Amino acid sequence: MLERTSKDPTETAGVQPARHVPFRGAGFTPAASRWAGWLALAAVLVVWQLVGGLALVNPLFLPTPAMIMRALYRLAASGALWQHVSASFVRIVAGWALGTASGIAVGFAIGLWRIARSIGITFVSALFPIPKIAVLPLLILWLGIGEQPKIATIALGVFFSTTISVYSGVDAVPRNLIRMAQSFDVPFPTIVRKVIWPGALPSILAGFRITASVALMLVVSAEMIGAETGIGTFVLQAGNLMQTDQLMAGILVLSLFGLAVGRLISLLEARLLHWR
Amino acid sequence: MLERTSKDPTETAGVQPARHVPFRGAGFTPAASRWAGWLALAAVLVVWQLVGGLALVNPLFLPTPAMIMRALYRLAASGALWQHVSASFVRIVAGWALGTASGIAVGFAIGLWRIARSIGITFVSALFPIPKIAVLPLLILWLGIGEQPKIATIALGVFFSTTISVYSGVDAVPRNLIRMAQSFDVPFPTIVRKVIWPGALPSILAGFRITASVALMLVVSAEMIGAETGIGTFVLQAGNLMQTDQLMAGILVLSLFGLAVGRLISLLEARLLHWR
Amino acid sequence: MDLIAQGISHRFDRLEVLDDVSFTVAAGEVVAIVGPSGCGKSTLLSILGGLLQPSAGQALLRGAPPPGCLNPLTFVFQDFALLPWASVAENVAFPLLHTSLSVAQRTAVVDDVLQRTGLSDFRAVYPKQLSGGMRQRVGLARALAVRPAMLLMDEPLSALDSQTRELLMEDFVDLLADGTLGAVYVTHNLEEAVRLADRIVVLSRRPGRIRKIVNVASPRHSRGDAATRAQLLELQNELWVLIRDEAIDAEREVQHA
Amino acid sequence: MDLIAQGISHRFDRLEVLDDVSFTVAAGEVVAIVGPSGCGKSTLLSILGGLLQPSAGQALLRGAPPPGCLNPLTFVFQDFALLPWASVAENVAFPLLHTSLSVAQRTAVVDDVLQRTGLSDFRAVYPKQLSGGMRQRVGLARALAVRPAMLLMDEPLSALDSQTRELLMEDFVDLLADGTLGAVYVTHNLEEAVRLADRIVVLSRRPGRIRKIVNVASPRHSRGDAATRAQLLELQNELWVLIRDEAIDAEREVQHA
Amino acid sequence: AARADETKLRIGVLRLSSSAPVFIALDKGYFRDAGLDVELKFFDAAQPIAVATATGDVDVGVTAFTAGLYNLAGKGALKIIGGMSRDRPGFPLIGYFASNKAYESGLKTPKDIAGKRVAMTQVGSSFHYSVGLLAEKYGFKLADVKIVPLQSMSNMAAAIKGETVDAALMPVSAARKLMDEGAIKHLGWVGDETPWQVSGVFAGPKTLANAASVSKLLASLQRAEREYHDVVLASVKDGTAAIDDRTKPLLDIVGKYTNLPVDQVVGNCAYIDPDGKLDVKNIDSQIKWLQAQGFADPGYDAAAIIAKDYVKPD
Ligand SMILES: Nc1ncnc2c1ncn2[C@@H]1O[C@H](COP(=O)(O)OP(=O)(O)OP(=O)(O)O)[C@@H](O)[C@H]1O
Ligand SMILES: Nc1ncnc2c1ncn2[C@@H]1O[C@H](COP(=O)(O)OP(=O)(O)OP(=O)(O)O)[C@@H](O)[C@H]1O
Ligand SMILES: [Mg+2]
Ligand SMILES: [Mg+2]
Repeated sequence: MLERTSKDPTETAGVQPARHVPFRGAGFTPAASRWAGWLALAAVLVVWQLVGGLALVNPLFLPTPAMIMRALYRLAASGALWQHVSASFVRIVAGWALGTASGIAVGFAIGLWRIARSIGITFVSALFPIPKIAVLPLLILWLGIGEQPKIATIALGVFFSTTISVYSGVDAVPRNLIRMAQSFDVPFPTIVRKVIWPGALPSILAGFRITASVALMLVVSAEMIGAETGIGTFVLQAGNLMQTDQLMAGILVLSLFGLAVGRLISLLEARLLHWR
Repeated sequence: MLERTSKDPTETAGVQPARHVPFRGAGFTPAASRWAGWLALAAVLVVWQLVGGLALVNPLFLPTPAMIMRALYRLAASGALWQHVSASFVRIVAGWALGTASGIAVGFAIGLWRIARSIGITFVSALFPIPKIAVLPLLILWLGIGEQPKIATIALGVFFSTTISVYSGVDAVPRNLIRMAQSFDVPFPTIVRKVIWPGALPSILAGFRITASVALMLVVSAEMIGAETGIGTFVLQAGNLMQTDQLMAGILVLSLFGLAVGRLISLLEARLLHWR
Repeated sequence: MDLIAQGISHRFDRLEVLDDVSFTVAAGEVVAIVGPSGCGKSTLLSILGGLLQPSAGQALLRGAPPPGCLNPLTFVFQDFALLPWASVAENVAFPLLHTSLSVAQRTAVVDDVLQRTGLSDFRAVYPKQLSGGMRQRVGLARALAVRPAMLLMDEPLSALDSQTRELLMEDFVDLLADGTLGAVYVTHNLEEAVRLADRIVVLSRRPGRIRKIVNVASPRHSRGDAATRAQLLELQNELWVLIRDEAIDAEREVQHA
Repeated sequence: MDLIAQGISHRFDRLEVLDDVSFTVAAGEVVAIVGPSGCGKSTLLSILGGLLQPSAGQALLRGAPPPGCLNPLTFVFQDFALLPWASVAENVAFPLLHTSLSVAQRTAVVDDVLQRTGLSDFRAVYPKQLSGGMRQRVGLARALAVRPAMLLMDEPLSALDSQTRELLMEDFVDLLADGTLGAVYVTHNLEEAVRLADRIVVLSRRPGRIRKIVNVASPRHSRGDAATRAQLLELQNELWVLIRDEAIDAEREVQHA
Repeated sequence: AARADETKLRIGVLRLSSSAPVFIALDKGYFRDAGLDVELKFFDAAQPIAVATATGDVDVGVTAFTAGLYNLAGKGALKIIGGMSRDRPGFPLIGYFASNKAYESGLKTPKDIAGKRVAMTQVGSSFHYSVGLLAEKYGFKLADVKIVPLQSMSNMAAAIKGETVDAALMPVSAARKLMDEGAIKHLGWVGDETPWQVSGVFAGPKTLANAASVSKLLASLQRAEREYHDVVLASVKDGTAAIDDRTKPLLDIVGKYTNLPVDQVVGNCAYIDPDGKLDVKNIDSQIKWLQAQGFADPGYDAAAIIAKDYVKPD
């Protein structure tokens, strides 16, 4: 019954005029090209420098990139940069770790138990929208003006975001995997460790991305509380003294810090979520 | 060939002792119960009031709920509350609208075109992590101390978040729907309007949820710049004056505002995304 | 070990899903359950496997499971339910982790079932790297690792393309051939039902009631013969005629939010 | 209007997917394309429909499309590709929006195809409320709304359960029966191929080459007869023997990230 | 090295010359002589010092009176134990400044401030009170002045330079550079217009409980105040202190702690009472004024927040 057809399409194609099938699948594949971004960045910097260099704009209003780099260099050479960055770094890490640990604990409780969910969600949704900067005076009253209120500010901001991303993550663990584990009589703690934890991890790591930027935002607010060093203090001080070149140098450091953390989280994702 | 079997299971079940299949599907369905949350909230308020009422804590450090409500009442009765809220509301709406409109435009550009993506993503990822509060002095320098820098602060914060959620949303539009539209020779603008826009809408609305809270956070920072009215001003002033009952009343207003906006977005989602 | 469905009814809130379903699956017997979409087949299987408590009636076991059995009633899922973050070997070892088996015993069991399911070369591979058919083989290996008395299979082939389905069905026939392993096999596919089952339970539309229980007369190993296949095709047709109208109704049902 | 594949080859970066594929689909003819997973069937169909540009060779059209045709080559997708935010009627009207049809004409066309596909009662319903079979009927209605000369169908039934598949296949047979509509029908399923096609193009494993082009001799309308069905079963078996080994290889392939 | 019997005290101060006696007492060892081991904690604004005193982060605070401070005191979180600097004729401390444009269009004297946009750090601050006094003095309504709170000196500097406000109240130390640049116009000094008690010494309940060390602290402060008054303030002419053999050592100390060169220190020597007296009547009127504006909580007066055992009323 199988028989090779002898019709050769190219042979018969000549009989009548044939035209191309029109192509209509173009576009909608916007992959980023690395160098275009860098090129644009470079172009902007050059124009900016030129505008400043030709004194078209008062350098107080817009210091040139060269001035900013010089300010940054002076800061680094004096050793102050390192001091500021490390002071802020300690605060960020401490606050972030505290907020993340408690957020993960509460997030898991909300994700796993009915009572915890009812209570937890009520409080989280009531307290989450409160701007942390508004709570600063209370934190100072409660915790004084040492490192605690600074760390608490960061921890508080991180806590709520983490809680939300953790319980969303737990909710997003496919129910069929949990049913599978139950069908093998796997005990509750093992299900939590071996199914729910890895299943919620993508969402938790995505949450880290957010909380890292929250921590960075809040370190500046936190260092409004009588800090003597810290990159936030430095920026606030430069702002107070209208040293716009130093201010921008500080902002640059913050931005680089943010980019570095983002990169770190990407690496973490690539390592921990290689199975995706 | 079809024949009904005559075996009756209940009949034969008596021959050998039968036992129940053990149930192992319990748990992992944490639906929230509404009243438990309210109950917990009420319990916390009562304990709080008692602690304060029994003078266990200096009311400076923790004003009781009754004191907070009294402060709020005075504020409302004097008409100042309405003034503050409406002033902030105008700023939030203006800043949010500006940031959202530009964020949607840029987000779509990044989502649709290769060059826009390369350039846009570079700048967004470099500028996004900068805490807006650090930029306040620059905004004052550039825009003065009127409404513009306040609105700009909010707009700036909203812009980056919106941009990111919009282009993520555009990226998440199923490619098969776009291919489908292309296969019917649907022109580019129609695809954008009829496929990409509604497809990105869930992500855009989810972004609104974030930007609403960003706007709320930033209105407090923004009103640090020479505002006379505004709920942020009120909170800052209460903090400065160490009037903790008023401070907490202000925080309560901010929290309620946040909850109201969250509710509004939920309604919007229910209306616009009923097809999900 | 026999599995008995005794007057099982179930409702989700207002929705009546199952109505007084009773039948027995003897040890080593393969019973297929067919019926239109949404008639409660999956619900029934969950109840039989102890994952859901019925509103009325009960699922019963009679007789002892075979020696060495770690999980008498073991599911094989339509969507495979593999842990995406675990390799093939880890997935197969997963149901053994909390048992009393030593590490060496566990490794031995895993090696054995991987070999039986032709997965030995894929130990370290992650699910996303595998085709659907291979994933379901991992699901099967995992089920076999606990030495079940009875497999509860919920449309195990319906997520696969037809060529893969054909290949896996051959595997299933081999697996169930010697009659030591019983199975409840839920399917939409009448061809699968007549190829694999000793008996076929036909359910009505929701709420699912037993419409008919059909014996498949020809012994399983002879079902490859041309004559038997023609016979089976006929049986398949009869079943199709039996459920076609209900299948059409089920398909045209509109879900209201 | 004929559709001609002329020496089509394609590669994605380093991956060779198609190698010198040539065949012609005459107006009104139904050609099935079968082959193991990943052999490039979908890629080939995308190239034929102008959604992808081949690395070499070309897709050609010969002759004029029938009068009133708005989109000569029209796709029907495996995953239906319905707009989830549009009702059934809106989905069907979608490809007409940018055409020169007036609103009244558009409504008339939509009404007509909804009726032909048995969807008149479902105009206002959203896709999520429909069963898979009904969704694919919407996909079909949408395709018919533009009066295509040729349907390009990429496994249109493989996302459906077998009972629904059976029901839709009957619809397809009716639809293609009168020979006015041509189709390229990509499938894994040999039963579908032999039931629907005039010719079956069998592709080899990746890079897909034509292994064989098989004519299905019996006319389509008689394929329900018992005798013809036995014959078709035989053809199906022959095809299975032809691709079985490659199907096994394709299934056991590991994707490297 | 600290002696075992020394009482440890942490004092919160600003790096401003108005705290000069504290710097002198520390640098010249007066605290040590009294058996106190004093550690200075520097702040960048007055308000946090009051808060830190209330929370116990410092034992004693020396800074300007603010509405926040009074509110903390009103709730019993701290008490005033002594006076410090005052605005007084002839001693420049806080000035009224106009933007160039506003000056051009007629803002030439402090009383012209009525109806103008005036920048300051915060509402309820000492600057705000100064404007209130001005309003009282010249009989215009405070409500006519448009108060623009800008949180920080820098914001104020930017605002007045950018002419988005008409006037600002700034400490001389912050305004000097702008004045020299010609970016702003000086209208007058608060001390010349409306003298008042600007800053003081205060302590939290825990410190107050230790009467001995509070007395020692105040005694050693007064020793420095007397010296500062008799040496430095006595030499002030036209708002500038003389630099000579007697004043130089003290000015050096002030310069060291305020991070200013001596030639700038001499230009902003705040007046300080030689006996550490507190103008209680003025404090009471400050509180009344703040309460009337709603910046201070109602229900307390000066008597309630002053530690009578220590304060010498003026
Ligand atoms: N957890 C649940 N809550 C409420 N309704 C449910 C739940 N699970 C299933 N249902 C409903 O119960 C009915 C039966 O579901 P079930 O999954 O048992 O059917 P099924 O026969 O397996 O269908 P299919 O052939 O589509 O797999 C369906 O209408 C379904 O919508
Ligand atoms: N856009 C793409 N970029 C890179 N590789 C692709 C792309 N699309 C498909 N491929 C690869 O090309 C090969 C052929 O894909 P194609 O989808 O055409 O196969 P298929 O025959 O349709 O397979 P199936 O039977 O699974 O549908 C596969 O190996 C696939 O991974
Ligand atoms: Mg089911
Ligand atoms: Mg394909």
